[in-house]
Formats: sequence, C-alpha cells, structure tokens
Amino acid sequence: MRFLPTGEQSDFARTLRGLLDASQVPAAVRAWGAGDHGPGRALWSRLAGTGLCALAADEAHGDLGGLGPLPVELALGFVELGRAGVPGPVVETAAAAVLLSELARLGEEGPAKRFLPGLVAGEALATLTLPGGGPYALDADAAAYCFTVSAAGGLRLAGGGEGGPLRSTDPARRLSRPAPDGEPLATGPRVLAAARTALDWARLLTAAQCLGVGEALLASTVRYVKQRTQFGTPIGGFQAVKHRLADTLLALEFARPLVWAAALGLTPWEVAAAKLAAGEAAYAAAMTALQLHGAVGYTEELDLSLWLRKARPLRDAWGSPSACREAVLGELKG
Amino acid sequence: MRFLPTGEQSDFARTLRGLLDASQVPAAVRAWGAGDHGPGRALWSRLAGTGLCALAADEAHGDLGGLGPLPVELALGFVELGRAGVPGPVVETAAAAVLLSELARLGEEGPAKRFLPGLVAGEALATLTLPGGGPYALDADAAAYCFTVSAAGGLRLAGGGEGGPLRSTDPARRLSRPAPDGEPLATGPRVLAAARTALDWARLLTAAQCLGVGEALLASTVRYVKQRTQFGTPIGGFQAVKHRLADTLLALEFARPLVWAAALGLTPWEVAAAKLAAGEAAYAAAMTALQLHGAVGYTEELDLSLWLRKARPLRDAWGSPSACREAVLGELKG
Amino acid sequence: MDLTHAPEVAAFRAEARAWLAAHVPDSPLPSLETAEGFAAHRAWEARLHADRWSAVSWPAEYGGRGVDIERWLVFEEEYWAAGAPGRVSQNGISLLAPTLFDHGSAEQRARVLPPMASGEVIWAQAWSEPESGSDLASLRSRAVRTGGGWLLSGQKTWSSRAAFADRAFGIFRTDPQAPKPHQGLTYLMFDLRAPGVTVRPIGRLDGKPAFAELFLDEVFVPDADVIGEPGQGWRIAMSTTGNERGLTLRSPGRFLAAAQRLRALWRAEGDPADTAARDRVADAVVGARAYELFTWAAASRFAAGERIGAESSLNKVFWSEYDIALHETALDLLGPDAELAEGAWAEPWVFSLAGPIYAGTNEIQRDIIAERLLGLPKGRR
Amino acid sequence: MDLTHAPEVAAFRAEARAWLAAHVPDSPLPSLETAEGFAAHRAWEARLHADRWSAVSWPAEYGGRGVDIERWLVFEEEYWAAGAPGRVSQNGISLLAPTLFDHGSAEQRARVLPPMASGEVIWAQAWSEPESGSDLASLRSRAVRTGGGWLLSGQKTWSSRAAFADRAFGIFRTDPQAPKPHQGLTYLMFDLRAPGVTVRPIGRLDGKPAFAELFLDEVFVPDADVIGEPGQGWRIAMSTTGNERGLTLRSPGRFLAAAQRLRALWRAEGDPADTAARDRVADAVVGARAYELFTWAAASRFAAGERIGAESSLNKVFWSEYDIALHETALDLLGPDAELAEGAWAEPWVFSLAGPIYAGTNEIQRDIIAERLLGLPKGRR
Repeated sequence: MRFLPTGEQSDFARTLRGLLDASQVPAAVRAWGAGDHGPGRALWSRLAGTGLCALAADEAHGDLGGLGPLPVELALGFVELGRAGVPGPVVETAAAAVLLSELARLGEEGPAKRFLPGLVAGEALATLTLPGGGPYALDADAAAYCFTVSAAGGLRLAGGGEGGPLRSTDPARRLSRPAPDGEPLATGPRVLAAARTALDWARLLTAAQCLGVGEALLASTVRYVKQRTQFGTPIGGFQAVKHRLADTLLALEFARPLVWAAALGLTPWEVAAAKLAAGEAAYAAAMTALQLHGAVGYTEELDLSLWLRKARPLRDAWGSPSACREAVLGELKG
Repeated sequence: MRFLPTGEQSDFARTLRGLLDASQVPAAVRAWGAGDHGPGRALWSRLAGTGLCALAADEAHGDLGGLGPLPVELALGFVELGRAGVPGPVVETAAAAVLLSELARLGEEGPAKRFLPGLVAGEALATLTLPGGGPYALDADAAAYCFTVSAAGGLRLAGGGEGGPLRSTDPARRLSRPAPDGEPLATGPRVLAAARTALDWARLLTAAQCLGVGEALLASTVRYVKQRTQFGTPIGGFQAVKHRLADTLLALEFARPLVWAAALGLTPWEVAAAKLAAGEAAYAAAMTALQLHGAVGYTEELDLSLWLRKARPLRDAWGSPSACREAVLGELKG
Repeated sequence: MDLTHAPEVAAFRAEARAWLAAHVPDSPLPSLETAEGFAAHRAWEARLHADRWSAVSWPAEYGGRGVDIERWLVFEEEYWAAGAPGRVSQNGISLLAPTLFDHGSAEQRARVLPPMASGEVIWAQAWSEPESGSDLASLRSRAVRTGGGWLLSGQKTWSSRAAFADRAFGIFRTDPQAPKPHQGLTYLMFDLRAPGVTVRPIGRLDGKPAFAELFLDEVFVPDADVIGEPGQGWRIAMSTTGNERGLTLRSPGRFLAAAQRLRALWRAEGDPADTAARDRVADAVVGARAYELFTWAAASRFAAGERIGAESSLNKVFWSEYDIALHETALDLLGPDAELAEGAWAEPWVFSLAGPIYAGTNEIQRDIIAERLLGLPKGRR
Repeated sequence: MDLTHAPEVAAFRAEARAWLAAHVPDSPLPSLETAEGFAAHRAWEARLHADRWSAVSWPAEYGGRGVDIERWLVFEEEYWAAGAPGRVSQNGISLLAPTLFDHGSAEQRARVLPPMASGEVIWAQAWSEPESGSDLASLRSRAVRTGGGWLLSGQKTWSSRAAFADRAFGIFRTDPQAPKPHQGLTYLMFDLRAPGVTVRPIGRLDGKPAFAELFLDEVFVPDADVIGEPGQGWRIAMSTTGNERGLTLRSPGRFLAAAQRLRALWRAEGDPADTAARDRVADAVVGARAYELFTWAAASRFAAGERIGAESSLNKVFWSEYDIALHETALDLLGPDAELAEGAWAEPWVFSLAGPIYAGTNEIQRDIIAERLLGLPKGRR
C-alpha cells in the first residue's frame, strides 16, 4: 500500500509537463480551432515520443510498439494534457489503441497490426465511436482513422462523416456523425468486449483530462485574483472569493484520488465515479474562473477561454454525470 | 391588479403579530413539548378570538360561524403563526374546518354542524389524515378530534391511535397512526372531493407557516451576528456570513409571492410550488441559523432551537419537496 | 390582494398578442452579435416602432403608448411568449432613456428618443474601464473643456453592442481635482463614428463580438450632449445603474418563455421516468413563476408610489443564477447534442453565463443585500 | 502507486474482523449521550481494551498493538463495517493521547493512557469559553500558581461528554501579562469531580446532554498534571487541534459504513425509478470512496515522513458537509418516517449537523485553505 505516484510515475508526468510548458500549446489550440491542425499534430508527435501512446497498447505484441497497458501512467499523463489544454482527439487516439490492442489480445490481430504501430508512434491520430458512447466522433477531420463499433459488434473504418463536421461550443472540437458504412475490420463478441474496455479507458482518460483542466483553471484564477485590485485591494482578499476558490480546490483534490484508483483498478464503477467527480469539479472550476475573472474572462482573447470552453464538453464526453451515477450504482446493486 | 396585501389584510396580520408578541409563545412551545398542552390551547383560543379559524370555514353556513373561505387572510395569518412558532395541530385544525365546511357545501352537512362551531370558536383543536398526506396524525393526543379520510372516501372520527404517540425530532410535535376504525361520519365521492380541497389548504398553510419560520430564523440570526464578536469584530461583518444571510433572504423573498399567489388561486400546482419554495427556504434558513450561531445554536437552551427543529418536519409535512415537484409538472403536462 | 388584470389591460394584451402573431418573423433572426443579424434586428426595431410597440411605456410624443408598468409587463410577457427577436435597442431603451427622462432636457429627449425607438440609432453603453469593473468610482477617462463642448480621451471597455452600434453614453472625469473619486464626473453622449474614436470589437466566449473596447482621443462632444449638470455624472449614473439592476433589464416574460421552452424540450427529449431531470425542470417552472410574482409585487409597490431600491439586488442575483441553471438543465436534457454550437440552446447558454458578472457582480449584489436590506456591517470595499 | 495491502495487513484485518464478529453487540447500545448509554459504552471500551483493540496504534506498554497508520485505518474500516458502537473514549484517545505522546512525560503516559483505553477514565475536552469559539486565543479562564500546583478559575463551555465524563483537559491563562494573547497559556488536565468544579450539562438540539458548561472555582491541579512547559499551552493545543481536524477524528470507515447503510436503505425504501434519489445515493457512495482514497493518499504521505498540515482543513470541510448530505438523503428516502425521533437515522442526522461547527468552523477552515494552500491574502481575523 502506497497510494501515491511512484518516483518514476512522477518523473514521467514531470517530463510531459516540461515538454508541454515549452510547446506554446495555446497557440496550437487556437490554430486547431481555426482548422489548422499542423501545430497540434506536431505536438502530438512530440508527446508520442515520450512513449505516451504506447502506454495504452499491450506490450505482449512487442512488434507493435506497445509498452502497456499502463493506465496509471497514462492517466497521470492525461492530467498533464488537460492542464496544458492539448487539442485534438487525444483520448480517442488512446482509446483506439486500447481497442485494437485488446482485440489483438483476444485473438483478432489484423486491425492491430495494420493500425497500431502508426498510432503508438504518434504518426497518426484516430477517433472513434463506441456502443455506450455518444453518436459523434471528435475531430474526424483531423484524424487519420475514424473507427466505429456498432451495437451489434461490427468494427469498421468509417469513411467521411455524413455532412461536414459540426462546430462545438469549444471551437477546438469538431464533431461528426460517422457514416454507418465503411470498411469492415472485425466483428463479433470479441469486438464488443474490446469496445467495453476501450470505453472504460476513454472515460478514465477524460476524467484525468478534466482534472488537469480544472487545475489549470484554478491556478490561473488564483494568479489573477492576487493581482487584480478593486476598491484598493486585491480581490483575492475578499472572503467570498477565497471561499469559492477553496471549494474549487476541495472538489479537485477529492476527485484526484478517484482518478488514481480508477486507473489502478479499471473497474467500471470506479471509472464512472472518477469521471463524475472530475468532470463536475472541472466544470465548477470553469464557472468559478469565469466569475472571478469577470468580464475579461468572458472573452475569447484571454487564453483562459481555451480551458473554460473545454470544461463543459469534457464533463459530458464519454459519460455524462447522470450516466456515471447510474453506472456507480448499477454495478453495486445487490 | 394589486399584488400586495390590502390594508385590511395587513392590519389582520399585524393584529395577530401583536397578540403573539405578547403571548410568550416560546414558553408555550416548551410546555407543549413537555406534554403540557394548557398554554398552547389557551393561545389557540386567543388566536381563534381574532376570527382566524373562521376564515377556513364557508360563511354560507352562517350559523356555524364561518367567515370564509378567505385563504389569503388565513395564509397571511399562518405566516405569523410560523414566525411566532405557535405549537400544535394548527394547520390540521384549519384543514379539518375546510374539510367539514367543504363537505357541507357539497350537501353533507351533518359533520359540519356537529364539529365546526367548536373548531371555529377555538374551543377545540383537531387533527387529521388525508389521502395523499402522510400516515401520521399530528398531536392527536392534544386534539379533541382526529378525523381520518380513507383512500376509498370514508370519513371517520378516529379513536385512540395504535400505540402511544411517537416522538418527532421536534419535541413540540407528536405523531400517531390513527386506528383505521372509529365512528363513520360520511362516505363517498363528496368526501374525497372535500379531502382534496383540505389537502391543498393544509399544504398552503404549511407553506405559509414555513415562510414565517424562515423569517424568524433569519431575523434571530441577523440580530446574533451583529452582536457576536470574534477576532475583535462582529461576525456579521465577514463576507461569508453576509452572503449566506443574503441568500437566506433571497430564498424567502422569492417564496413569499408564491405563497400569496397560491392563496389567491388555490390551484394545486401553485400550492405545490409555494410549499416547495417555502419549505426549502425555511430549512435552508435553519441550516444557516445553526451554522452562524455556532455551538450555542446547537443547544436546546436557546429559543432559536424551537424554530430550528420545526423547519425540517414542516418542509416535509403535507408534501415533500419531491412530491411538490411532481405536482408542479403533473398538472402542467401537455 | 389581486392578480387579475382590469378589462382595459386584458384588451391591451389582446392587441399586443394579435400584432405580434401577425408580425413576429417565422424563423429566428440571425444572431444580433453579427453584422448581418444586427441589421436584421435593426429592421425589426423599425417594424416595432412603426406601430408604436418599440417603447410602449414612453409618452406618445416620442413614439410610445404611455402605458403604465402593469401594461409594460404584460407587453413583455406577450413579446417573449411570441418568440419575438431580442432587442438590439435595449441598451438605449432601458439604460439611457430613463436617464433622459429623469435628467435630460426636453431638447435632448426630442432629438434622441425617436431614432432610438426606431432602431435608426443604436446605443452602446460605455461604463467600464480596464481597471474599473466593479469599482466604477475609480474611472480615469476624462473630458476636458473646449470651446462649446468637451474633448473625451481615454479607454472604455465591455461596451455592449459597440461593435455595430452608432452612439454611446457614459461618464467621464471632468474635474480631476475633485476631493473624492465619485465627484467631478460628467454624463455624456458621443458618436461612435466621430473622429478620434477607435472601436475594437472583443469576441465573447463563443467568438461573437458582443462588446468592444473604445479608444478615445480628443473626441469632441458638444455641450448639447451633456446630460444634467457637469460634475453630477456619478449621481445620474447611479440612477441608471439602479435601472439596469432592477425591473427593466430582465422582464419576467423572458424567463416565463424560457421555462416554457424548457418544458417543451423536456417533453420532447426527456425521459419521463427521470425524476432527476423532472425536478430540475420543475424548479425552472417554479423559479419563473416566482420571478414573475416577485415582479408583480414590486410593480404594485412601484405603482403605489414606493421606490424600488436595494431590493433590485435580490432581483439581479435571482434572475442571473436562475438563467444559468435553466440553460444548464436544457444542455443536460440534450445529451451529446448539447455541445453543438448551432443548437438552439448553445448561444443562450453562453449569454446566460455573463449574468452574474455584468450590471454589478453578484458578489457586490450580495454585499448590498446584506448591508442595505439586512443592516449588516459594511465590509471593506 | 498501489492500493493493495501486504499479506500481514490482510491477516491483521482478518483478525480484527473475526474479533468484532464475535464481540460486537447484536443490538445497538443506548445513546452514549444518556447516563445508561454512557455506562454501556464504557463497558464496551473495557471489552475492547481487554483484547487490546481499544487503541491499536498505541505501543503495547499502554495497551495498544503499536500498529502503523495503514493498519489503524484498516481497523477502523472493520470496526465501523461491523456496526460496532460509537467510541465514548474518543476525546481522550484522539485529542489528549497524541498530545501526551508528543508533549507529555513518561510518568503521565503511564498513568493516564491505560485507564483511558479501558474506559475507566473518560475524558472531556475543555477548549471553548462563552466568548471564545473560533477565536481560541482570546481565552480568559486562568490558572494561578499555588503550592505544588495551580488553581483553575473561570468558565469553559461546549465540553463534549463532560456531562458524564471523569476528567478533562484544556488550556488556561497562566500569565495574564504576556504581550500577545497566544502567549502565557498552559495545558492542564483536571478532575471533573474535584472540589470547585460545577458541571452543568447542556442539551443538544435533540435534548441529549452531549456537552456541558464547566464552572471552575479555584480547582487545584497538581504540577504533575501540567502537560509540557507552563506558557506553552497554545503551541501544544494547536498540535492537538491539528489532530482533531485531521485524520484521527473521522476515519473513512465511518463514512464507508454509513454509505453502505444508505445504499441498503435505498434498496429497501427507494423507488428504483426515482433517479433523483438514485443520484444522491450515488453521490454518497462516490463521496465515501473519495474520502477513503484521499485518506489513503494522506496516510501514504504520512508514512513516507511528510507532515499533514493545512490539508486537514480540506478533510474537515469535506467530511462534515458530506455527512450532512448523506443523512439528509436518508431522511428524504424515509418519507414521513424521517421525523421519528427513534428512527435509526434521526440521532445520527442531528449529530451530523454539528460537523461544520466544531473543531474549527467551516468558515475558518475555508479561510485556512485559501490562505495556506492557495496563498491568497490574509483577511481580517
């Protein structure tokens, strides 16, 4: 029992944080939102260089580049991605790697051999839809591959989506409804089993990302209220401001160990609990950040907006609070 | 359109308030809780002297003493009863008067003739259970009559309850489950119709009582935080304290017009809305009062406790928040 | 106590309803935070004004109908229930016009009000400055005396509508030597197209230029465009701020209509067995009714000659937090479609998020409630 | 990162579970806030102590098992899961004992700890005074030097358990001339039955005498009952307060057991279609797990040699508000039975309501979080 990141795990997160701090992520997010995926792709490729994406893939298939599955390391990494605001289908790419890797583990190796090496190496981004997830694929226009798994267990490589991509309230997200056809890759109960695992990973990594988003929002807001003065005093000295930020920290600090435990155990109810807590904490952090920044927080000009706009879609992605609450009690019934 | 109490209505409320201010109600509440109903009964009789209980009874039966139905006046009166903390089955006595009066209006005059004059005159207290209400009769041990209406529409004068009365978390309330037998008084659809009306009145008057309870809690707490000093300053100067009290006032002030409108129209959804808002506002006021008084608020020694303990049972009596929310949308469907 | 309208009021309601049914566009206008939408909304104002529905409470001489507050609230109820467009002239009608009625000259009213009501001149407010948000008394933009008028210099920000509007109003420091920061301020109107004015639109969270920064460099304002006496700007502005926070900014009709739309969404998208969603929809319905009734009570007091003072802070906190909760409920009902930028609820949700910030942050409002309504000690501010 | 226990810990858990299964009373003891219940709980402490389960983390010489924090938390989990009685010796074990370990003499530990663990001597705390609740530095009760000891005079209040307890501990002003209010205070133990002590029980909201006022009139305390150096009381007390706010007051086992009971109630009473209730039960389950995991992380840091400082304020705010929400959910599930005083949830609900008040109000805790964990400016305090 030592419920803390190991030295190695902390080092890995620190490496990612250093890389991201040096990478001008906000500019990449704005470019991504404007339809220029270049800086975001380059960032992803540098991240993949740390082995990030390989953590999602089973090392049993050594020739495919997998180093995992190492969900704890991956989750700690996704906290950093959230904190830095990394754009793109990063959760989806990792979940696709899990899907392919898990399918290979269950004996269906073809799709993994074809797609996994590129994903693990960071050469390609992927997106996907899964049973139990929403109908939209994130950033299919930026992804090399869009996978779909039907409720009946058909895995396909989807072609272009129906209609153009739809804008999200977060300009750095674009949604499309994958066409139900496309190239069939595999089918059957193994696909469904792998999809269930991939869904749990997607939910876990979104939770981790939410935690990082919330941390970034809190940190920016704490900085701001210390320097912004009104009525001759820093607004961070007002008790209403202090208490609201205290509550923000509280929610994040109690979500964090849920994310860790979900990564350790990957049991569906714990993953749902982590997503619920981290998603709500991040959204509440966004509302606090907005209120305490005042009008300037309500503009797209401040980089703060990049995280503010992410918080609500991530709260709902791969499991809304209501769906997560249902999952928490569903498994614990009896 | 003049959505304010008339001069007469305000005068009536002021008269009641004056009477109650002069009546040492807290001592009557403590006696009531200790099983001595004398002071509470005397108080009720003085209140009835203002015509309070007659407001619930139809004046069409002039010989029975009714002055009503005047639900607005009665609701304004019950705000005062709540503010003063009047003990006993006061809502229930008024609802019983409504039940009997309404039954008489529908052609079934026997029970009204027998019981109504005593209730209107304040000589007797009554309690009751109704379809759609809870299974317990309040303070049956202190009431001269305990009426029951079965789901099938049987009105009875219940005998002693099954077992002794049960203690409530509010010592000034005692609950008992009326025996299903007892003397039959009337039966049929007219009873059910009258019971539905009585239920709405019970809910309305409980909402009004909640509003008064919340006002009393707020007023006591505002007084307290102005004089209690810690760290060399009145705690009412701390922004966290100020904002919490501002929220308490807000909730009460927005519940108030709902109570007024419910009294004016007596439509079930508006009565439910009023009960929901006033019940939640009063309970929140209690939690605020407790927290801001600190340890001294947590004792039974302060008179504050008389209102603190009332808030939660009243929030749930004659319609829990959940039941009220259902009623709000139930009626508005389609 | 009475919640029914007299027959004349009911007739007025019927007239308004009939006009709206005949004139409200079938499909929503484009967002008024775009150039195209701004023009469309301006045209709608002209349509309203042509039949004297643009500012019903104004005297007939300025294009109104001289109706009382009861009828004004009835009109607003009908207006929003009919799904009519947002009001691009709102800043002028609800902030500047009351100031002109109280403090302006007859000449100013005659000159300014009719084109305001017709949408020919759209007004932006110019209150805040970069270092003066909640703390309005610390304003630094100045107006310096010159022949026949004043020269404005400085910077204003969060000027709603200024990206596309024609004129603006605000307060400027005319006496930097005044002993207290509230003194020596003057209330002025100026042209956004005048020489020396630079308008820099600022994108809202959803990218739309809902407000702008104004850079002012010796912008000439004739004496005719000073409202009230020079040096009295703070007092005059505070009466406008009171308006902004009070009844006139958010009429109950908006929330009644929004709650109605939410109920329709719930019936269409909601699972009737989902009591968690049901409870939130019920709260929205109850909240809209509470706000409506609170407003009727306030209007009744107002009609009886009382002044509405710090109670308007209760109003502001209530509607702004109510509005967010209502829109969040809608988003939750929509599920994965909630995040679609083109969805019917996305822009109103973003709009709702500004509520607790503008027109006096809710933190300030709660201080006011505690200090002025409950008599608690003043804090540092 | 690891959440599994070593085999030795699992064996310890099994031993505790077996002992508890064999010894926990079949039906709940009477409320420990009554004379009868107090005696029954005291007897239970003796039973625990006889098999060295009363204070498992203490060294064996004082009746403990010298277990580390991991095993202590495991024991607590088993203890509450088994439905074992509340701990009447808790004030002594969690507040006084850590102080004695850090600041007491060997003689004091040998004399005080074993009868504390056995329930032979039950300790009450005597911190607050009528004018000193959150503001402990303003204490006025005094201890005056006399031959071989001190004479205590003054008034203490909110002394938990004092209605039936044997001894008490607290801080007293020994140097009224000290330049700052935090100085000149001394930490003492005294006998509640000594001459000069008057104990006036105070009824809690439910009427039970859960605490008392203490009137002290020249109560003699021998030097042997001074803890640490005279004048160091504030520093010593702050370390105890840290304990009170931190890990030792509310172990996760209590909330895991309570959430488990709530889930059982929901299955028994709840309508499975009622998602509003379901959501609140889910939140209780998630909250208990979050609190457990937060504690494991803190325990891991503690085991690694870190000190737990202001983080304990996060802990306090979380559990106290969690506890109320959990009990309110239970009451809502119970419907009309919720208000029955004899119901299984009524007394725990009343108990939960004190959480945000005692051991430092949550207002103070949030100030601490903001100032010490987030580095925000100190307010007036």
